[in-house]
Amino acid sequence: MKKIINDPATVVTESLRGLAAAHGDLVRVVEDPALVVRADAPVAGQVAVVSGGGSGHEPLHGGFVGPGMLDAAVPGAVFTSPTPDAVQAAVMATAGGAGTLLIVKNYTGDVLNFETAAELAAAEGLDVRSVVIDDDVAVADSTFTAGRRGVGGTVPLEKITGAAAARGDSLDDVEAVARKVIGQVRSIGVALSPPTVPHAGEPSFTLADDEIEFGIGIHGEPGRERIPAEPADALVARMVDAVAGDLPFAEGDDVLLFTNSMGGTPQIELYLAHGIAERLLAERGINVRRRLVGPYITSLEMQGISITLLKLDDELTELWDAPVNTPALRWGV
Amino acid sequence: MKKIINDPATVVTESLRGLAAAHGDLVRVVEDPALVVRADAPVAGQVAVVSGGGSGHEPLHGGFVGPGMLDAAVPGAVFTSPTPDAVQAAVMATAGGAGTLLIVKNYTGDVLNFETAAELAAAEGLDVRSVVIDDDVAVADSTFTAGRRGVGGTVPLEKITGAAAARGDSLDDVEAVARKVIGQVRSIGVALSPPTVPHAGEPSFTLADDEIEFGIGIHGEPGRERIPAEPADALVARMVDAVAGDLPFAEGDDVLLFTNSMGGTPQIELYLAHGIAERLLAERGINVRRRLVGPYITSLEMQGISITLLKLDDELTELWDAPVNTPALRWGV
Amino acid sequence: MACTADGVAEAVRGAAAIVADHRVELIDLDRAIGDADHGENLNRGFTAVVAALDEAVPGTPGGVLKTVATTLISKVGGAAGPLYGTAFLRASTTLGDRAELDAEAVVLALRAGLEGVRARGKAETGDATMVDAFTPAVAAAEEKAAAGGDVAAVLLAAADAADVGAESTVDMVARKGRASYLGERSVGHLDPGARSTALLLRAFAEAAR
Amino acid sequence: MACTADGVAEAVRGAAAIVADHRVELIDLDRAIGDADHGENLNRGFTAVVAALDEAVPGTPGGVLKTVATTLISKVGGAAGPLYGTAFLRASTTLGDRAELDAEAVVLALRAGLEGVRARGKAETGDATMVDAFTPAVAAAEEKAAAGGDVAAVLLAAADAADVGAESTVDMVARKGRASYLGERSVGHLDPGARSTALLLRAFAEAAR
Ligand SMILES: Nc1ncnc2c1ncn2[C@@H]1O[C@H](COP(=O)(O)OP(=O)(O)O)[C@@H](O)[C@H]1O
Ligand SMILES: Nc1ncnc2c1ncn2[C@@H]1O[C@H](COP(=O)(O)OP(=O)(O)O)[C@@H](O)[C@H]1O
Ligand SMILES: [Mg+2]
Ligand SMILES: [Mg+2]
Ligand SMILES: [Mg+2]
Ligand SMILES: [Mg+2]
Repeated sequence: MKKIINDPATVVTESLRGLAAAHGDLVRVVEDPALVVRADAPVAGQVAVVSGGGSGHEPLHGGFVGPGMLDAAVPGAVFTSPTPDAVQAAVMATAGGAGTLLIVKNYTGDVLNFETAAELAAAEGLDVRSVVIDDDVAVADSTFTAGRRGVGGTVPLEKITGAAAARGDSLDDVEAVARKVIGQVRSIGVALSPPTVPHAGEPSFTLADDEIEFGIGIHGEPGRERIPAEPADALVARMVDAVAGDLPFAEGDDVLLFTNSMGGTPQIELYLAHGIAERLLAERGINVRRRLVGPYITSLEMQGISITLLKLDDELTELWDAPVNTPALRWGV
Repeated sequence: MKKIINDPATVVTESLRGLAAAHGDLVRVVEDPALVVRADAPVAGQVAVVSGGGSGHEPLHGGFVGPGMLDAAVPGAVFTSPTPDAVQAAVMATAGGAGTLLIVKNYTGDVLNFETAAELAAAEGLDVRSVVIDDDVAVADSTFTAGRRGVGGTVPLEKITGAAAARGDSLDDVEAVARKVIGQVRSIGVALSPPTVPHAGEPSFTLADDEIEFGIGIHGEPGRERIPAEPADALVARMVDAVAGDLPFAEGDDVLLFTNSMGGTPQIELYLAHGIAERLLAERGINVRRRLVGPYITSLEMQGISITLLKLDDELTELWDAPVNTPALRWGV
Repeated sequence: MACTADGVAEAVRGAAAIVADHRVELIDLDRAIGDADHGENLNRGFTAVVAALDEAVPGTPGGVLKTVATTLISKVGGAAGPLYGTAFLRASTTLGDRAELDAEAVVLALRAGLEGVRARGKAETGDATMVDAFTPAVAAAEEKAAAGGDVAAVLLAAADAADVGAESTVDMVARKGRASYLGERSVGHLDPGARSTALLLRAFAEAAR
Repeated sequence: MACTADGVAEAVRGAAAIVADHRVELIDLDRAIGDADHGENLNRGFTAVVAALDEAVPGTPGGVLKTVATTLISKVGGAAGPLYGTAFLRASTTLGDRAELDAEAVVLALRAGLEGVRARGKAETGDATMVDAFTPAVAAAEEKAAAGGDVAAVLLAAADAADVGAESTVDMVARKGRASYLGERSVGHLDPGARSTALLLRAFAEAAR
């Protein structure tokens, strides 16, 4: 393993220091427990939107803290859900009197830790709700699994939910918007190479030179299926089929298309894949109205991409377009 | 080699299609010769700023086309300078009557091809000037080399030069600002892993698990020196020493610190390195007034980082802060 | 060793040592079907537990287990943090302020811990989780206690059964936790949490010898 | 083969074939000390040259070389595009509208091409570039022509000398082009441009046999 780190045990803290140094105008970093909080938190009278999860997915979530998106992010150890006390500290630091919405990705660890945190915060008299995002079509949504994972859909979810809070929606309304997004967002990921977790020191899986993990998650857990490497046209078609066929997205639908790099994918390949996805969706009569392309929810240095589709209506489009000012997403400001 | 491509010969074109689809509001893409042009080009009465070079360094340069930065970018084949006719076409497409400044990175191929293009454009009666950026302290600036390479400094150069053009500066003044930036920007890069050029199909170099290429360029050309892997504190100190010692940057100087990912570096490591660089510069009494952190000038999937320092004065700071609206850099709009 | 607060604290230190020794193994098991952090997470947690016990050892076995619980909950994260945290918390609550534990108390604590894990994680036996090690362990402990076994015998029975139970996860299709995403591909792998449960019980059995 | 427009066009097709055959070799040479594109760039360029000649073969050898020059300039890019482009352009200009080339004309064209490369690239012999293959090739061609050699003999002498010249770059420290960034580390490597120059001259010599 070769990494630009000093010690696996201090990677998260040291990286947060860099984030604080680079974006001190937008965020404040607390080291213990590790938190990234809006510089101007708490925002009085506004619903606080808080998310978090294991580190290693940057810019998710810390890079999305700032006006118009998250009030706080709670980074756990690499690929490890944060603990309840850290989540609770984030809730306390951002409570503006209008309640808090926790955005939780559907992993056993995240759900359990955030659940406990919500209980702790409720015990302090705070109004805390949670939504769980589970947009990964690679996983069967059945009692034979822990349920679908929360993956790429988390990014538009956090953006749109944050925008709803910023426009002054009540906690009920913010929660309703979040649930609407969760109901109509779907994703699929592929990996060409594995990530290497710093404390593990070895790649999380091995792939032959002609193999791809289809239906990969964001934690280096193996994908659902190992397929032979194939040209981009075929691979992206397989991905679009999986995502579009799931909700399903139908002819005439307006969508946000989010083509995401898993971290190590050259941008030239990412845009190439995005172009193919645009073409395939056009062929299906699905209207791509908004798009996001870049490394926004990553798995360390893993090479690969994910494709997320969110069905848009006027409200979601307006909330997507609303100003956002965070380290990783910025427009309208 | 595993890549999300169809055919090495069409990678650049197909990727440009994705760029056009994703950012049609900002840029227009021409396929033959390959060009990325501001959607609203030419901008009458404004100096046009045009850059270009081999592909594989995305978002450089096509991701920097838009109001406040480049009027056009000319992408060559992967790691190969574009040809004069393509550059000339970009000049023609963006000429707004106030002249054109070509931003050229100092590589033999780029210099020769842009030189010829400038001659061709001059023959058409256009006022075309060139500046050559050569900020890489890893290369000795002597007659024993092709001169220092243009690397990370290209990004602030394009931003600041574009801002000067946007505020209505004359060609003389835009060129003067560009030369000022070139005079006071310095960079150094390191690689932990090689890139793989699509048409070559194999990694550009091999590194043992305990080796780092110090003084790497952005084309997979080997670095100046191969050093043993070392902790981030030591590596970043080595980089900061090399850069800060070169101009030199002195106590009390105000600087822009640009910590760049070479493409495949996990963002958690990038911010970690950035934090160390901030600390080391503070220890030297150098004031980091502005910062940029991210993958902005890359070398395909190469893992590694570069550090760029630009000495700031009031003018450069103001131009850096000025609004910019491009696929990859956006603020103030 | 007497099952006083100090004895339990010693057993917990032993567990921390065994977790440290098996950190890499647990990471490797988790890498195969999960996210390669189980050994790291538990080791971080038990390192903190030892630090907490170095500060002060609570006066009762239940108090010690409560320190373990709260420390694991605030230091481990992931799935294992809340699950093991809940197990130790329920065990601690069950024990109340008893000053010393007999075989019956140990069995009560184990049962409470298992019920805590099941309540939190909603896993059944056969889902290829720590429950598959923990469930037969508690059954064996209860049987041994009913047959008059002492604390050492009870814990030894639990550890032995947990080993067998953990091994049984190899042939299972995982239905809970991260391994469940793999479907059939999870077969052939030892569940890391089942393995760590067996290791912890072995540490307690060793301490009680 | 006569050195008419058609003959030169045939020779150029031969050069394109040899470039295609050695594409990977030239990429590999460039990977070692540069950016792994030299073979790709030249192959792209010569493929386009053949396509242009398939459209129409100009009426004179100079016209053919001009097509080669402009096509390479607009298709190759990198350092080699302008350098080889200039070489063919200068050679073309020197030849004017001669209908057929004799040994003296070939020598003039080679000399003009070399001077074009030197003017553009400012490299001296010893800098480890194509100049180190091209310079001895022109000298050998001139010598052979002075001694009364015909076109075939002149080109053969040039090709043989270019081979030796290219080999000589192995021991040099590069001072121009991308390899110069390596300093001493460039020693021990054959310069890709010197190698391609030798290959092109060999193709022309073969065509003239
Ligand atoms: N719902 C559950 N019930 C019981 N145990 C579970 C459940 N989900 C996961 N586990 C256990 O947790 C272990 C994984 O722990 P760990 O790797 O620390 O957490 P994470 O999966 O969050 O990375 C699994 O091996 C399994 O034994
Ligand atoms: N200044 C120069 N003068 C002559 N030849 C040069 C010069 N610079 C580079 N070359 C030649 O060009 C070759 C590299 O060509 P190529 O790989 O196509 O371009 P690039 O270096 O732009 O990738 C080198 O091997 C060398 O022979
Ligand atoms: Mg985990
Ligand atoms: Mg090149
Ligand atoms: Mg795990
Ligand atoms: Mg080259």
